[in-house]
Amino acid sequence: MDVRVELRDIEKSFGPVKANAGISLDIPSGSIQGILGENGAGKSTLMKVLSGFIRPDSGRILLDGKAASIGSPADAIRAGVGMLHQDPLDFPPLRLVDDFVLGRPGGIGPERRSAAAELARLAGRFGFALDPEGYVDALTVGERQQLEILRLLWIGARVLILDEPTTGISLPQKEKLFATLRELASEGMTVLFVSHKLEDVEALCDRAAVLRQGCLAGEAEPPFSSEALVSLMFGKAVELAPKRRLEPGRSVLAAKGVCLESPRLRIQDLSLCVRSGEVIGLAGMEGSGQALFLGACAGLARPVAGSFCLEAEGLDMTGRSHLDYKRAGVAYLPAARLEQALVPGLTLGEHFTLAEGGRGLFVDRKAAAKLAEERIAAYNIKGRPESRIEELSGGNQQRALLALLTSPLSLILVEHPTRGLDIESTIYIWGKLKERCAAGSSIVFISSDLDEILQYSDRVLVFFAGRASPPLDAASLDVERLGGLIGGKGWDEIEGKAGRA
Amino acid sequence: MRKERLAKLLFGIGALALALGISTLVLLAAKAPPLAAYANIALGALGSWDVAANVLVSWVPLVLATSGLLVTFTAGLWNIGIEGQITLGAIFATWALRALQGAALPPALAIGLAFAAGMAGGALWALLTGALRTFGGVNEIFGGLGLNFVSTALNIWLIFGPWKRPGVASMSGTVPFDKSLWLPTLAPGSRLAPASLALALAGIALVFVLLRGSYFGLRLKAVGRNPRAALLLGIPAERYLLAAFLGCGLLAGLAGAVQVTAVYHRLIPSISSGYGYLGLMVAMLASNQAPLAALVALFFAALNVGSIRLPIVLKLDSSLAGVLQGSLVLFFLLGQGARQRLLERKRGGRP
Amino acid sequence: MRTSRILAIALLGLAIASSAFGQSAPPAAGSKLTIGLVLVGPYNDRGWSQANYDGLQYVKAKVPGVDFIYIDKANSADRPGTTVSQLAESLVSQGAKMIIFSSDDMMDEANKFAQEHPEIFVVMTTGDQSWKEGKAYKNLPNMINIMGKMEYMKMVAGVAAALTTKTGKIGFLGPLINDETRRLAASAYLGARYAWTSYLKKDPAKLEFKVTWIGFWFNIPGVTSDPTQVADDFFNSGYDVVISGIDTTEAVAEAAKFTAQGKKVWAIPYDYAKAIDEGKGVSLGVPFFNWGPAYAKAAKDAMAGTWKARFEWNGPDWKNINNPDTSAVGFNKGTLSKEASAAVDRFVAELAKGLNLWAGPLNLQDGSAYLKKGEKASDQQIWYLPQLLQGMQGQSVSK
Amino acid sequence: MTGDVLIVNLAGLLASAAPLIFAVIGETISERAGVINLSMNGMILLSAMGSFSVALATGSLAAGFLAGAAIGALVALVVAAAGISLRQSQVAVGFVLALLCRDLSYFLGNPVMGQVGPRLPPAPIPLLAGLPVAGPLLFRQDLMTYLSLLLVAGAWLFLFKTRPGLVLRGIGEKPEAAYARGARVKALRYLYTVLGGAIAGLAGPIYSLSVKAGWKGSISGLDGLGWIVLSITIFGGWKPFRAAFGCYLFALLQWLGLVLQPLLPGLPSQVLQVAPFPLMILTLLLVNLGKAEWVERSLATLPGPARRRLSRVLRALNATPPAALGTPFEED
Repeated sequence: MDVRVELRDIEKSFGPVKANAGISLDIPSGSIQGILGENGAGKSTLMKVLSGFIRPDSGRILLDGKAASIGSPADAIRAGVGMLHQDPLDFPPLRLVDDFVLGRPGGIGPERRSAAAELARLAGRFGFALDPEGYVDALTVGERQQLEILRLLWIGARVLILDEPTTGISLPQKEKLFATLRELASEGMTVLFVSHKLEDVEALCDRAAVLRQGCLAGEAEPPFSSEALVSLMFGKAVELAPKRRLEPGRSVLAAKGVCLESPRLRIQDLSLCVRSGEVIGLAGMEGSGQALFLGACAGLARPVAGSFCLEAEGLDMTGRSHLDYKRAGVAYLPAARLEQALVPGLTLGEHFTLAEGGRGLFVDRKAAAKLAEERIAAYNIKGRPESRIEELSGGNQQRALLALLTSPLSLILVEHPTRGLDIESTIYIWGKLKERCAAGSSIVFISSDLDEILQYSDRVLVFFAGRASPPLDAASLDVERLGGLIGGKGWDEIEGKAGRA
Repeated sequence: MRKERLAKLLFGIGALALALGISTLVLLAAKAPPLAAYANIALGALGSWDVAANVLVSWVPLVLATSGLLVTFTAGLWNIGIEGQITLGAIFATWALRALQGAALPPALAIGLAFAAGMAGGALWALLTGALRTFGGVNEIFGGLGLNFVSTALNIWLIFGPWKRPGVASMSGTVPFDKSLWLPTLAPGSRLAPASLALALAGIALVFVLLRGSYFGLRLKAVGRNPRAALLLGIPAERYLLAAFLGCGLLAGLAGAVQVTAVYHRLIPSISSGYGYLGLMVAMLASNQAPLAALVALFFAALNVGSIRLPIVLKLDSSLAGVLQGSLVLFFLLGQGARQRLLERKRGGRP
Repeated sequence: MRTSRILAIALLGLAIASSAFGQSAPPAAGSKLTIGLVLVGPYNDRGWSQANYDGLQYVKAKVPGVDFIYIDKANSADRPGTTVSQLAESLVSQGAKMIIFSSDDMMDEANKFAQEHPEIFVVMTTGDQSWKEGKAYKNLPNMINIMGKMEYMKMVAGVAAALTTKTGKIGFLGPLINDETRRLAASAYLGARYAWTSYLKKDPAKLEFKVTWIGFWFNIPGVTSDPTQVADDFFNSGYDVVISGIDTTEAVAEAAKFTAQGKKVWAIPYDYAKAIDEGKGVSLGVPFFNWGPAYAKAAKDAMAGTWKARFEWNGPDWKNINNPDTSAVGFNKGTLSKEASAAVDRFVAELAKGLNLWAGPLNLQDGSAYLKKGEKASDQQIWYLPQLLQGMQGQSVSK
Repeated sequence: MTGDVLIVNLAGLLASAAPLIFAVIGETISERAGVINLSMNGMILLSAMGSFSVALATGSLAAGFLAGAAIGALVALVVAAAGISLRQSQVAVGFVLALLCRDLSYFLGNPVMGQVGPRLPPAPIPLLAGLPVAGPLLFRQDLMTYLSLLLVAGAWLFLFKTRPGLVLRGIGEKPEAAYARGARVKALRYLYTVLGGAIAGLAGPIYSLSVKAGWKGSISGLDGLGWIVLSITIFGGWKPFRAAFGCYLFALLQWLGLVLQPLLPGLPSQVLQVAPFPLMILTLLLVNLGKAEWVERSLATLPGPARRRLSRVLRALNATPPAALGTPFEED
């Protein structure tokens, strides 16, 4: 089972961008290799090269000292390299056993029965509770990861790549995952663990490699020094902006006894009062109900029961459409920027024109151009009014999204404000959001990054399987406690407290 | 930018050359003289003032249908149901003229009302497709296709049933309207009604201006490219989709009304004449650009009218015109794809 | 101001000129004549259109100096945006001096064309606008109507069907419902009933004659009924002879299919003399049009200057109904039993001697009197038959 | 109508639906792989004409049927190349081909207009044909009708009971996942589009060499069938048996139209002919209602148990199209 992985001078460019600029890395068999780096450092490209998704411009991959020609995922599978993608690449409408079988070479018949037995056996071995005849779309992200790991083992993976596997899974699931990985490594499996979370790498890995701007910035072995890793990742230690306290103002949004339903989830009796100028973070593993609730606050989902009122309960918005909410000063920024929030094919300038609206039949081109120039300058967007939105980088798209917000706004709802952004953009985006707060807007945001939640929120709502905690003072929380709540630990205490209050 | 436009033009010419190549092969396969065939099509379309006027007669409803389709294409809709919308426009216009025939209205007013009725009919049918799409989740391609069949049946039923001629229900359609209700032409023998020409020009111009410089056009574009983002940008996407259907239906209905008042002067079984489907091809070939669409429509109309000479002079089937049109659009699409792939390769792949 | 006055004068002059021309037929064409033929379907459809096309081939062969050109598929589905009069003008621009509009659905366009082109000889096949006694009469001096008395041959078809059927059930595959199709279906019924009662001496009540309309001259999927299904339904339901009244030959094809399965069924196609080739062994025969002689006569009139607006409803040449030079309609016998063949001959002979089946007492389908006892139907009564006849099943009027 | 007559008529429906079944199953396979082939209407005409010409020239039915499949495959190949390799809109290319192939068939078919060609003979199955009810219904058909029945079962088995079928569904559902598991998505999409095209292409010869033997150009009565095929594919929810049900329902309604003609003289004859289309729209409406936002909104106002029951019904009806239908996929 033991495979030593050697990467030699891997180079890959996308147009003018060098994603991998000659990376060499040796990974001994039976070890867990952490791959660290901020977004855009080249981690994903390197892993996609190893797993056959991307053909490198030059460079070689050696498995056990022998040159491996990996030109496609099929080659990678044959060579024993399996990759667990951040969004599990599985088939939601299929049954588990069918998903399990799909892609495993064999005869005409899928041999479902033996596959189901094998799935049950493997699941039992690692203590996973997976029903072979259930449907994939009924699983949590963590369970889908488990299924995928079992599948990769079954088809004979000897090198396992995991891309940001701890995003969106519960703490117990994470612990289970780590235990599984350690067990696999002890059996000789070579594990590549890609993450930007220091604590995960520190907790799990036997060694860590840090990428920066397409190059290998350095390697480290336990005991890891966080400061050293951070400086390798970013080149310098990052100063976070000091946290500033705001005096709570009047009520902006009052949710009372809200019940929400989706095919997979029910939220019961949630109440929240958002006050002017405050920032509320919604924490929880992905799919726990926070996104559903955030959508409902914008009129994008309709509550089954309960009410939403804006402006100190003066304006009952229950059941109104998003456009009504928008008119009342509520803005919603989804996580999938290009898919949900921006219009590919339209220019930056046209976006501003659209967002600003306008009277009359025809667009005043001069005014529109002026507006665009102003906003581009104000938000430091790298792009021109006539640049198409999809040509901008992710960070600039997010800036553009903020620049598109109209004024004044009473409430800004943001999904994952900084997901996929580098640290500089992150700080910039939060700076702009805080400016909005200072101007009187309130912010409710979702993040799977606990640090971001703790750093920027005044109060925090934790979601767990559709259950929502009462608002918690961010100052009373730390990473451990919050992580515990997200994973379903410590709920008795907070609910008891809320009951007393 | 300029270079890009030049490349586009070159690819367009290439598509035309390939289409001519295919049709030439088809002609050779049928043992027909290609050059003579093309010459006859050209003569048939441009050989005299009369045939040129006939080309314009055919151009009017085609360009009206196409301009409607530009609106729905902008909204990202495949309004294949436009055939039915034209038919309903014709039916409504006929209904209005039948109702007004006896009344002592000035003919201009009666015709005007017929146009209005036709537009209403087309809009009604389009809104039906639109409602199915926006409120029922029925893809407009399939809703539209179904409604096309329904409209054809409705049309034939009216012609052979309630609106049949006294005694003789006939394929030749309903009783022709009184001559006073025909859209006036330039001269007695001519088929070209200046008013219909004006309507067509107004239609395409309106669509051009609307899509190019108006808030409506910009919002429609946003809805077409990303309805979810449009909603978050404050655009009521559903309402805009319906508006696009409405706009297309109005223009398609007008095309149907023109067929009734200016071309056939009665309701006939295949009143839509396939202009809807042809319009879809024109809109594709014109890449949604209104002025270009008007030109392409003119070319297509010329092919249709010019090909009349094929059976007369060469004893050839005139479906050659359709082969030429179809292969032109096909090669245009293939060429466009090839060009994009080439550009990508030049840029060195996508990140 | 000036231009409008000139225009007005010009229009006036044109009006006077056209009305002056309007009083008489066009001048003689002389020794050369190009005829333009406007066909509704494909020229080689082995049906209605080809019968017309072949008619002009006949004229070209028989009348010196005549040539012809054609345009087929003259309908707005096949030729988007064109009108029939426009197509006719294209023929004129290629030298045609005489235009034949060969389908009922061209009536309005033919009228328009005849009015606008008084210098052109116009033939409108199937039309009745030059019939002084007709309902649609229009005074068009350059227009001749030509039609064949297919009624007789449909009667013959009825006789062949009645003598052949073992079940006493005859199906009629009808296109759409109008005067022409009604009278042809009724004629087939009259022939069948006559043979049934007079030759076979059977009870007329035991003869079933059912008309099923498909809704058009040919199949349009999703809009009309499927003639294949109609024929199948007839054969499956015990109708063993199907008389076709549509432009295509599904009835024959289906009869062949059922025969191959060992069933004894037959069909009778329509329009085109060679249509029986499509169903060897299952076609009892085909009632067909022979347009040649009538078209030749019109051509000669046009050349000699003897053109006179008229309505021709030409019968068969009773001496030989299949004479290509004299008979307007004919019946090509197909696979007939000896008795049936003899009955057909006998029937034709009786018709030649003056047998008239369009004679009272005859009731319409709803029971109202059509012809009193002893009354003989006038041409108008036959041409404009308002309903099917009593004893026939099927829709009389389209709803 | 006696039982016997009913049975033979139903047997006739099986035969008249056979070409539709080939076309619908072919389209279903193609769409399951993620490629929508909108060219059906013209393709069926072209393959009907082409196969008739070939059968006429060679005197061989087999050659005719092969030609039909080849034409279907070729047209599908153009759709595949444009959609998969050149990343053009599959709908656009398919639509253009629908018109182009129709005109091409009219132009090239002129020499064989109205000619009498070979016709597929009935092939009663010995012994079985003598069975009561089942005999006349099922076992006195022709070869292609038998094959149409086998095709439905075969397609179902392949799609849902085999390993390649699983992969086929995978590439239409989530091509990136299938690719990650080693499937050559592009190649397989080409394969299944062309295969689906070849199967659908057989609809042409089944018409021109069997059900509607012969070729009559624009009056062949085939123009429009392709659009009907596409409608039935949707109606069938990408499931072979449901698709076959759609084909039979269509044939049945057509037949009812003429059976009921004398019984319901007040009913316009067109009503039942076009009945399948409103029905198709209604089905689409029903299967999509569960997804529509306004339904969700109004459902939300209902009391709990009723709401849950209703939404369960809507979800059961829901036939979700392959998630990646009509979208191109890039392997790198």
